[in-house]
Amino acid sequence: MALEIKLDDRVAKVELLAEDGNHVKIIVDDREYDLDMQQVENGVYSVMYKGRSFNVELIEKGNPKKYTVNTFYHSYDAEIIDAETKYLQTRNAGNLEAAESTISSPMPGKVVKIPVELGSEVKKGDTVIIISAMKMESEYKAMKDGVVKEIFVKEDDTIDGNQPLVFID
Amino acid sequence: MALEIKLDDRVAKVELLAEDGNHVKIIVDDREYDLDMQQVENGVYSVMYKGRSFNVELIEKGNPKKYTVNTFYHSYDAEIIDAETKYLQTRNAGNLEAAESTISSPMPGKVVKIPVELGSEVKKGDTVIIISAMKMESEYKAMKDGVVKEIFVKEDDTIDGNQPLVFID
Amino acid sequence: MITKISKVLVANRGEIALRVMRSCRELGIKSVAVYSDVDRTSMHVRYADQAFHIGPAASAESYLNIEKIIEVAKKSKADAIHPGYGFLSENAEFSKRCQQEGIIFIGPTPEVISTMGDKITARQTMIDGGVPVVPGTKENLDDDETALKVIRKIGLPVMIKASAGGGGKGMRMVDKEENILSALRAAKSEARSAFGDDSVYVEKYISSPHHIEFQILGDQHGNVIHLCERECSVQRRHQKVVEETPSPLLTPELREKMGEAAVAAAKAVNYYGAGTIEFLADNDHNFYFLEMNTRLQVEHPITERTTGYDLVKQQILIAEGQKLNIKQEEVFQFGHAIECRIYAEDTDNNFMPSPGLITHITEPMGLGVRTDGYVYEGYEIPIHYDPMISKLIIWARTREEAIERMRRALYEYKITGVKTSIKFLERIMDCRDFRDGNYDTHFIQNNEEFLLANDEAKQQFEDLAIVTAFLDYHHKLKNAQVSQEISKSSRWKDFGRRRGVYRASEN
Amino acid sequence: MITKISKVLVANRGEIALRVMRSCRELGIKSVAVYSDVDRTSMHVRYADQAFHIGPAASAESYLNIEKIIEVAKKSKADAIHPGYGFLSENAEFSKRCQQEGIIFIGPTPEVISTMGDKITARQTMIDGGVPVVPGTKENLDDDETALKVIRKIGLPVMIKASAGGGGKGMRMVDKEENILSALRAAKSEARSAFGDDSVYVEKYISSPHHIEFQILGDQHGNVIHLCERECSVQRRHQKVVEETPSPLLTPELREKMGEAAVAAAKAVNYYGAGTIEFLADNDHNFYFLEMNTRLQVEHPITERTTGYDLVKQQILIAEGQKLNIKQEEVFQFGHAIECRIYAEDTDNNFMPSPGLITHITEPMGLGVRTDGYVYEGYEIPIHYDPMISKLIIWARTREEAIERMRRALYEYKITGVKTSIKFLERIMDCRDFRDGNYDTHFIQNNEEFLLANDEAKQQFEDLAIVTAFLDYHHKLKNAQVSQEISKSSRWKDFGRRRGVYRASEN
Repeated sequence: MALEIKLDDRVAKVELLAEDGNHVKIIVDDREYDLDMQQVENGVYSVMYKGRSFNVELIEKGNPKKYTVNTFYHSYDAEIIDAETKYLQTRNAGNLEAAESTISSPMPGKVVKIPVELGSEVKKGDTVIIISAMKMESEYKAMKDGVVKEIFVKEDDTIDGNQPLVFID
Repeated sequence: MALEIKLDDRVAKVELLAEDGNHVKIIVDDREYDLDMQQVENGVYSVMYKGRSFNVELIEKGNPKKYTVNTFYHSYDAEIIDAETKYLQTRNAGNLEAAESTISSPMPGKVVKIPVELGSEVKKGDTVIIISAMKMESEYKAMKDGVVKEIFVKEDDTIDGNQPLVFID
Repeated sequence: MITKISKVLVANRGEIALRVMRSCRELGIKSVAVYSDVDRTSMHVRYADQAFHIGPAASAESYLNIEKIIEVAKKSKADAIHPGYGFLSENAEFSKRCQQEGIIFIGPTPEVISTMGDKITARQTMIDGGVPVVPGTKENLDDDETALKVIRKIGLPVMIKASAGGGGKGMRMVDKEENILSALRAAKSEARSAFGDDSVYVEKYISSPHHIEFQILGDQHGNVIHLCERECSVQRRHQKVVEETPSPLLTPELREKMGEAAVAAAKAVNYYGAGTIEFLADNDHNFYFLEMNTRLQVEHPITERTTGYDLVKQQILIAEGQKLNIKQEEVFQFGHAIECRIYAEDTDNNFMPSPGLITHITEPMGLGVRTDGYVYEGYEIPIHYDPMISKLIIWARTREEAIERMRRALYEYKITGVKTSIKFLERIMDCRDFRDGNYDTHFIQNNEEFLLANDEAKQQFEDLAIVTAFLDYHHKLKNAQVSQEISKSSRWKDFGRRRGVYRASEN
Repeated sequence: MITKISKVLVANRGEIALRVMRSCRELGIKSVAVYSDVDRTSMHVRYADQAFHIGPAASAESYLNIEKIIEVAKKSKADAIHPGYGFLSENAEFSKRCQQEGIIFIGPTPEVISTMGDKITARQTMIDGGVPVVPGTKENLDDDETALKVIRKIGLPVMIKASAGGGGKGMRMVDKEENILSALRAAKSEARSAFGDDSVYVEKYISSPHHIEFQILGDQHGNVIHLCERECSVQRRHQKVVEETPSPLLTPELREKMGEAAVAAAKAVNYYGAGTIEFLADNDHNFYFLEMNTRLQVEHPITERTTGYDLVKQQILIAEGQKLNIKQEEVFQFGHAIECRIYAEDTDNNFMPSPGLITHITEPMGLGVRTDGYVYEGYEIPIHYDPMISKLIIWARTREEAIERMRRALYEYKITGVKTSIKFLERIMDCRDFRDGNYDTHFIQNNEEFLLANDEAKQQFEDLAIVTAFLDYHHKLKNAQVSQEISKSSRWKDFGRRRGVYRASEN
């Protein structure tokens, strides 16, 4: 099996050469590894490489192809890129700008205040929504000049992380 | 839903009257309970009854209908008795004696020694197999007089708990 | 008169609720938990002997709902209430209501809470009691002219502070003459919106301040002792992050002087219960009363660890009316203790809170390690309350060894599912100024670059991360196929195999 | 000469391997794990910096395989080996091989291990060193006539013991003249089959014996100190179950006398490293040398907790050739510590071992609680090794408080999936004789009825157990239906939902 994996900004080609129980022979870009990999707890792998012992934790991010990967001191975002992903990427290529238009919060929380309304004109940097979580309030600002075209939530709503809140165009 | 549950030596009739989220109204034999029951961890339930807080742990015993149930200080064996179980019980009714004929160990371990062989005559109390686990050896003895009709394992084998080891008839 | 307590309602949640219940259990006292809508599965509810629902997630309607809590206390026949820290712990009205209902409030009288809760009154009380305070006004600064005059007299730099303040709100530092009036206005406006009260006062600004506090215990018979200090200068936005005892700044002489002042401060208000006198100290060993906290502090475990006294048990004994069973001359500190507060926050992303589902925990173990936490695997940290997940308390014979042990324990501590401050705390333990014991409240600010630096070793582990993600995905694909096969078989068989399949997928 | 150690191979598994690695990490020393076939997923392998496979499950072919371990030490460039306890820790040949290979053995010399490993030689050495020993023979009892003569001279009751013995094997108590010869034969035969050596000797039998041991530390420069005692009389079949310090039996005078004897014992063999002198003491405060363990003991943490010294670090410093950094007069015990050993065993069923899959753990937390364990959720305890899962170490200012805290911690400690001795340990904490500190090595035997009694409250919770089992089954049925629906949808969707389904089944 061969796949591409996107790790933060890097895209690596990965090919599994052989798998025998825990023993895995694998190529990442042009480096070959002989590893002993074992899932020891839910989402926790013990990896042995040339006698060194590593622990790696995986957290699925709402999608079987997206992970947060934690090695002992570091945290990475990983995404599996297969045919399906590539297709979706092509289809979404034009949507890069969409990200800039949609305000969202990386953390779950509660909507404290929405100081704009549908049709409001906003300038880049204007606060469009205030979210509170764990006794801390965060203001989210417009990333470009535009008009508020959609507000997906209302004050006092409980929101998930990364859900669209306000759309500006 | 109504079922019978065997708890150690007791057989109780259980009927679920209502279930609304965590809130459960249930009858055990002739006592009715209003409970707030929530599975909080894998196999661990938090139960609230008249303001009292209980924790109950369930361990499935290789079969979805058999549990070990641990309340804070006590441990019980529970078995769900439904139509299927009853049918099997009827069919196995004649097999009570079989249990006496089959030697097994409740713990997993390793076969150290089998001091009998096929066709050996044994007396009740004779040691027929020695199992070792965690540096401790246990001797298993014949539960009746008879002849060794079958030996399912050999020395140095690793065994599971409750698997048949020696059959005497 | 001694009233034996046999059941305590703990009007709190999280780690402190558990911590209080543990001491109750050791004393053979039953505990009653209260919980909001989102806390049914919270650990304090599972740990308590009894538990009662008290309202919606919002604190104002549950953990701050005095009527509801009193009602539960009466229903459950609790004879005492422990307020923990935060929530109602410094609420004079709550203390008063308990008194009226004949329920023992494990804490000081309403009068003392009021006196110490208002900074200006507290300050005046301390001056009257002969406790050194930061030079400054004792009264509200009402008009610009007085303000200018007073501030010129004290001399710049100064700090303008809200009387009803706390948590850094309504505070402004002024070091230039021309900024005095604008800072005054800003402080008043912030104070008004935060506390509904725009009274402010002014204090001399201490330039290299150490935040050092003394733990005191007083009984209802006029006896007061202190259990030495806690150094709390590692702060971020006025929130403590790391605490230790003994303080690297203190000498035995200074400890004795400050300890005496702390006892005097408590005696000035006839204090009983456990309390904390916070001081500002400078590098020249001047120290000034800052405020008194009339409750247990988050960081109380480092005092417990070095002196050996269980502070919650002491609170309970005092509340029962017992005489203090500790004499000042018996108190000594054995070794060194450090506490790190573990927050659910993204330290790489402006310390944004990170609530969510805990998927996995490995707690550190071994010699000199104590954890006080409340989350467990499968628990979802709610968005409504404090982001503190747990406290890691380390003890060793020496400060140096304690730091090494803390590094080791932080290394072992794994919490998966939410972002935590563990990595940031490890950087603090590695920071030269901290290791040298050479720090004040500007420590984090001064070392920000080091503490938040991106680790160059990160790249080294990229391939490891890639390979693991790949393999996990690969196994998921394989199991999905297996899973399809299985679903064709009967429901009964499904049962038996399900467990096997789950397990297989973990190998 | 001082040789700095930078990498330690830990020739052990389980909790002690982890415990050693923790101290290495605090000292900035790298650790190397070794593991057998069944220990790939064991915690010590995950915790170490490096890990190497050394053979099959059977100890003789892995953890006792000297050649293989030396080979790994050389391959990994470890400059020292820590043997833990058990396995090769008291193997003189192993210590010698290390010496020959230029690897530091963290423990005493091969000569000392040999001397102390043979009970008759050890006994003679102690007599020569002026350390009191139990009256008895010093030599092997070869013929019946001598045996009868000797035993008559000592006076019944006596204990016949294997010279190469340990763990209670090859031991026989004789209290009647007519049983002497049969007991002698039985002891010899057992000794031969257990140790390949049928030498036995005889000792006066102490009727209410307390097993009290002293921790000693000696450096390579002739300095020896002791770190006070551990009371280990709570034993089952000569296996320690609960240990505490200080011993309820000891007075300061007796402690001083026994401590001096312990130091003399170590000096008699020019001992260096950490070691333990085991004594038998009776109610009249007579005490006798029993044996010396030339390694770390399982129960060493209670000494660490009360004296504050990290014994593994001390072992490493001594092995490096450093001078002891502790003076006898600085040593004192702060408070009281108790250790409970948690075994995977079925205490209701003749203490049968209970290996298996750990499905869930809740570790106790809070003030004065230390756990040293190695199992984790999802770990399968192998059948091949010791049944000890972990050690729970409790500290408090007083013995009484320590017992209450231990009860609380045992209550909190939940290990699901295998049977454990936790309930039995709780009964010990409730037992009058233990609470009174009034016990000797016959404690468990004398209190068997109380300790193994069936709790009459069990019936009370029957309905609770029934209801929970019912509801769990009910939800499984519901989920099985849901699961069938889902399996109809595409593999890709399956992925996304899988997690959701798992979670739903937990609610």
